Amino acid sequence: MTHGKEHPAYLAHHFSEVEQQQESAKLGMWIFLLTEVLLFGGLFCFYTIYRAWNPDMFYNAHKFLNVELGALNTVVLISSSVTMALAIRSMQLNDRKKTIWFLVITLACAAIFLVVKYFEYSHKFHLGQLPGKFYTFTGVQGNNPHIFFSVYFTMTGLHGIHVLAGMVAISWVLYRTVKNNFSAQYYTPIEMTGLYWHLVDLIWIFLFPLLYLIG
Amino acid sequence: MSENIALARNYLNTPRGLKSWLLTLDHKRIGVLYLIAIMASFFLGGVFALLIRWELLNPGRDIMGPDTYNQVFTLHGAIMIFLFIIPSIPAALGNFVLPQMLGAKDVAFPRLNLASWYIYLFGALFAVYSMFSSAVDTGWTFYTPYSTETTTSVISMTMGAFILGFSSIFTGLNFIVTIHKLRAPGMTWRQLPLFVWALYATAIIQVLATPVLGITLLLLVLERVFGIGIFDPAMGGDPVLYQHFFWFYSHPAVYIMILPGMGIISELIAVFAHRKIFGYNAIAFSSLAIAFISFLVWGHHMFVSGQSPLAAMIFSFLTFLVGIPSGIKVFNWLATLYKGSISFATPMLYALSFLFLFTIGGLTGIFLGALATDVHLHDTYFVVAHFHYVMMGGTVMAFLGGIHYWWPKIWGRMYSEFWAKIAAVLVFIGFNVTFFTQFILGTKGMPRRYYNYLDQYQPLHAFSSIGSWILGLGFVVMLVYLLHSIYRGRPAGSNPWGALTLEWTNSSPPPPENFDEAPVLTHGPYDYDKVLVEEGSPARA
Amino acid sequence: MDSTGTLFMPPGRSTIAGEVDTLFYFIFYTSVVFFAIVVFGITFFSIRYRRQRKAGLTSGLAHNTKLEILWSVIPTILVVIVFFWGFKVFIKMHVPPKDAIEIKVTGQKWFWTFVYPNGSNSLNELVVPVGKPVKLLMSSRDVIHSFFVPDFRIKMDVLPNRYTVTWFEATDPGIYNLFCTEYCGKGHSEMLGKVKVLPEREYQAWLESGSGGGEGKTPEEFGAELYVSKACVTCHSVDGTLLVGPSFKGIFGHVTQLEDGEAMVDENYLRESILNPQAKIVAGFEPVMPTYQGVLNDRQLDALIAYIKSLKE
Amino acid sequence: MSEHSKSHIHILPLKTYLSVGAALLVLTAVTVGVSFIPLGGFNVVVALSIASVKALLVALFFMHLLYDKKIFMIIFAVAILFLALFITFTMFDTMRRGDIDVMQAAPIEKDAVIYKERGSDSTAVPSGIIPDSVTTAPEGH
Ligand code: HEA
Ligand code: HEA
Ligand code: HEC
Ligand code: CUA
Ligand SMILES: [Cu+2]
Repeated sequence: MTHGKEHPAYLAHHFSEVEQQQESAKLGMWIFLLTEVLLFGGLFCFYTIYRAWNPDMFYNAHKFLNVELGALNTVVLISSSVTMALAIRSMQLNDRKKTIWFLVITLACAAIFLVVKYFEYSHKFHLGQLPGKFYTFTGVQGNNPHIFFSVYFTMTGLHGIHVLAGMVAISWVLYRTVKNNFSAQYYTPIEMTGLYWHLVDLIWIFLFPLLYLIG
Repeated sequence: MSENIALARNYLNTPRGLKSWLLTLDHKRIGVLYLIAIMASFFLGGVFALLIRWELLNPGRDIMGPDTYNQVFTLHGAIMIFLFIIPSIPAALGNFVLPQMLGAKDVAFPRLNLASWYIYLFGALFAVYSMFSSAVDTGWTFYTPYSTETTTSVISMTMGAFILGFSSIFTGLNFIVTIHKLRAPGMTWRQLPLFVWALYATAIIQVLATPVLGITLLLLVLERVFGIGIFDPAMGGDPVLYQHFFWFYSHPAVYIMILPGMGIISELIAVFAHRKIFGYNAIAFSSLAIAFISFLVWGHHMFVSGQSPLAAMIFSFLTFLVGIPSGIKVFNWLATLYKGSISFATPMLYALSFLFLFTIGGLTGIFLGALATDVHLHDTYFVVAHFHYVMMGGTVMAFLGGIHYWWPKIWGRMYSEFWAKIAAVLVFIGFNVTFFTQFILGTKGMPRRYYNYLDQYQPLHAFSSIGSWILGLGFVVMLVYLLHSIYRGRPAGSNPWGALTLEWTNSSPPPPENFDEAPVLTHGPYDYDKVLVEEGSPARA
Repeated sequence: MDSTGTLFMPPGRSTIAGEVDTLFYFIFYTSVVFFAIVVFGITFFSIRYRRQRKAGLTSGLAHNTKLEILWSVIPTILVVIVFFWGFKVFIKMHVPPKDAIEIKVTGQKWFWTFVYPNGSNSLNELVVPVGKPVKLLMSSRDVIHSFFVPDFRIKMDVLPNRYTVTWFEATDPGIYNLFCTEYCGKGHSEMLGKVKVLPEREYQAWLESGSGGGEGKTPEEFGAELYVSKACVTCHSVDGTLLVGPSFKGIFGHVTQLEDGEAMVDENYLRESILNPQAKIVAGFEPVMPTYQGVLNDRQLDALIAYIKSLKE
Repeated sequence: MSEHSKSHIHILPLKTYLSVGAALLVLTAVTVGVSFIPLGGFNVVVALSIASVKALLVALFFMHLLYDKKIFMIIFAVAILFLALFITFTMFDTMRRGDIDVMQAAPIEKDAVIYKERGSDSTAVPSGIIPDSVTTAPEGH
């Protein structure tokens, strides 16, 4: 307003330029991602310390995770990251149709991820490989194997909640893309959702080897 | 609102109506909403404090049984920490002045700002709920395994604290982005008022440390519900690990409490000594240094917890390093008084009280940071006295100073200087009577969180309780004249203190959008050496 | 150290106390100096540079490199000294001498149990010889407690499912307070004990008596003693007040309300309540009373029962 | 905010995204493969190194860290740094508790209560004043 330039509808009153608004959003998003890293940080610390205390138990217990399903989920999530990135790229090129398609694929991948997780979880529930005091499985050698499953469920559980939240965010930007809210000039919400989604992927990239491969 | 103030269009009267307040996106209104919520929390926490002191007047039962006492000190601690002191300066005063100091129209994310207030209320609701269901009795630290086995409402209180954490994170995030992106054209980092620097350092701690509190409390809840076995020894867990997790947040949190206070003190001393601040760079930089080091000292709360001697050594060493930037600040403030023109208006009285009390509080931190002496002093009243000196004597004094300093800006009216001075003196005296005795109690071995105590401690406890009444009286006086001034105070004018930061270029109360045009900087925030001291100085007002 | 202690510290009665106090007072006087500088600065400047009636300009001085280095470096040197000093004494507190007497300490809600090398035990009263190092091997049965003897300047948390260690060497015979300093619930402030420091010979005699005692006393008197020394007092009053457990006042010969049913309080009931407390739970109380099986011998049991019997309304 | 042209839009070629995606998939295959080769302690090192490379690829390309303002990279680095400090400093304690006395290093009962109850079918024995643990010495690490 101060500049007397025309100001588009998406420019909030307290910013003077679109540029400033976009960069603020991005900065805010990155700081938010930082808090997410530290939120998961507590769980990584949990993992590291108990693994260092009971390496053998962790090793024995991790064999009960299904590497194939874990790997499948890794592939699914990585693919969804690619399509997410491409969705943004298409928007930058003003190709709204493609953006919509890529977002839909991303959403589908997220859903596949959760379905696979569902099967993994229900199999474990069935065997009594439950966290904490509900643990009734007897096949793991070593002290306190229930702790491994506590780690497994808290880490993948919190991650799963993030996937779910990501799906909500993606659906929302998808809806807004369909409603033609975005253009090559303004697509900040998609970009933010993308950043979030890549972080969710990034965390999984660590969870997969830590839990499934090396216990 | 009456007379001339009502005529001017300002953020208080435009637009009107309760709904416009509850849905406001204006940082000033959100600041005021926070202020109300925070003052309410402080008085609630204060009432619990008075109950504690009443019960401790004599050994044995005075007014409540041990269960109730344990709940009362837990609620006192939890309310004071999570509901009052952490949000106090940043969310209330910071919200109100930060954008104005930067010459901005608002914070970067106004909606997030309002959301954080509602999240605060929501968290407070949980905390209050846990007060009325079987109140928590774990102490504000929620140590396991006690917190996993007590039958009281630990879950609702920890969920409350968890939610309040998000409110704090969002405030911090908002401030960082605002400071980075919304400074007035031409305002460099070196021209930021020191309060802004302090808020910046605080915000960094808020976003880095609070998530860990979040996950800790979540794990605690999971421990209670599922027995996941991370913290509960019966389930194969390690209670000392809980302490690491808790203090990784809660030590940095003490600097979330003090840094904004230090920022206010920098403003007050410069304004009321009417003098260019001494060592601007040193003060700004030491805030960042404190913020960084504060992450690496948490283990000093655990010197006798059974942690390894190696860890104790490292934590003790780093603890001392925090003392140095704090000392640098204190000495720079002192030096700012040199060759100034010192006015003793109420805010300055609080600033000087801060210097006096924080120095005591900080220096007693050194006794606690030293390994051998902490073994004796840990979990005694010495610690209680230490942290009240830094929190009440430090942060709360700064907060009160800030309230009195910005009060005319917030409401457009002056409070009674006479009554304000009386209250300030009562608070100062009452505070020292209450808490200095506790240093002696502590060194003599009186443990904290004790409902009952040996007769030998009685005289000092009684003395301390008497102090708390003086303190309470001071606050009642303060409450009365402050509320009175909102309606009856004389109009304040835009810049009653002759201060140079940007918020004072606005009218009082400021217009809804702060600035029509982005302000043009004509001088730095502390160029008092270029401005004549005004004659009708506020000291005599 | 004189016997009343100094303004801040209680009298020191262990070999380490003197060292802790010296460090304490080193920090104390250093702090006093810094505090004095700050207060003097505030006062002097406030008077000297108070706002005058006439308008003027204030100083623009904003730097003084020499001063700034001074007030950064001096505190740094001081804290480094304090750190090393504190660490040295801390390590000394943590490494027990090889020849120390080892006593096992158990904390539980809300009393202490001590087991001596010869297998005898005591509750809430730690008996040690003077001038001999004593190592405490500690653990807890429930939540965290903390073992604190102010006169010895030692404190150590007592953790469930883990051992912690501390040690001391008492320098004077006498009786000293023992506190629990880690918050542990309702009885936290009642979790008090005593450390009884005896001359070597008396200590040996005490050990040999199997911590039994009670010679030459009536059963009621002996029972009253045990009521305190075996920690019944933490949970049971004799004046009708309800603590963690029911009061003993006038229970004998009456019918007590149980969680399921009721029972006549007679000798057998009392014996069962003490040896197998979980068998019958009094209505309105939690089943938290520990069993005294193996802790009380028959004579002591009889004495306690006699004592409870004597507590008429 | 001054450099209008640069930060405005930086569109990466399609090829970049696809090749980074392919690299990620290949690395996933590699890390799964390697995990079946017993390398002892090295398995951890290899798995974490590969994961770090993958994470870096995601951050640099998908999240545009390579092309965006430096500040975002700094924020990301700070997050990792503080996470590392948190874990390291906690381990200064948890790994070194036996320094003075090995008895302090390990828990007394290695197994949680849930296993004990399962072991014997008798109902919980009332706990006595003197725990069994006092008489049975623990085995240090
Ligand atoms: C606002 C909050 C606040 C602040 C700022 C501080 C500041 C400091 N605190 Fe405090 N502290 C608490 C709040 C705070 N603390 C709380 C709430 C607890 C208890 C929690 C609980 O258990 O419930 C606690 C407990 C606590 C402990 C644990 C005690 C125990 O339980 O055994 C320790 C131990 O090291 C400690 C140390 C310090 C130190 C070294 C500083 C330093 O930052 C102080 C630095 C300042 C100065 C040193 C003074 C100024 C300097 C000079 C004048 C220069 C000269 C200086 C030197 C020569 C060094 N604090
Ligand atoms: C910001 C933090 C803060 C503040 C400001 C205070 C303020 C006070 N505190 Fe608090 N305190 C803590 C944080 C704080 N405290 C914490 C964290 C603990 C540890 C808890 C734990 O162990 O878990 C603690 C513990 C604690 C104890 C130790 C309890 C124990 O260990 O057994 C004591 C004892 O004296 C005490 C006293 C006081 C007193 C007298 C005040 C006074 O300064 C209060 C002054 C305020 C008032 C007097 C209010 C005025 C109101 C009125 C007069 C009523 C008017 C009412 C209406 C109009 C509705 N506090
Ligand atoms: C940790 C607390 C605690 C200690 C220590 C303790 N008790 Fe108890 N006691 C209880 C509680 C709680 C009850 C009520 C629940 C129950 O019946 O088990 C109880 C019940 C009893 C009863 C039954 C009372 C009645 O009214 O029927 C007797 C008798 C008794 N205790 C004797 C003793 C004696 C003797 C000692 C010491 C040698 C002792 N207790 C130590 C907690 C304790
Ligand atoms: Cu045991 Cu406090
Ligand atoms: Cu601390």
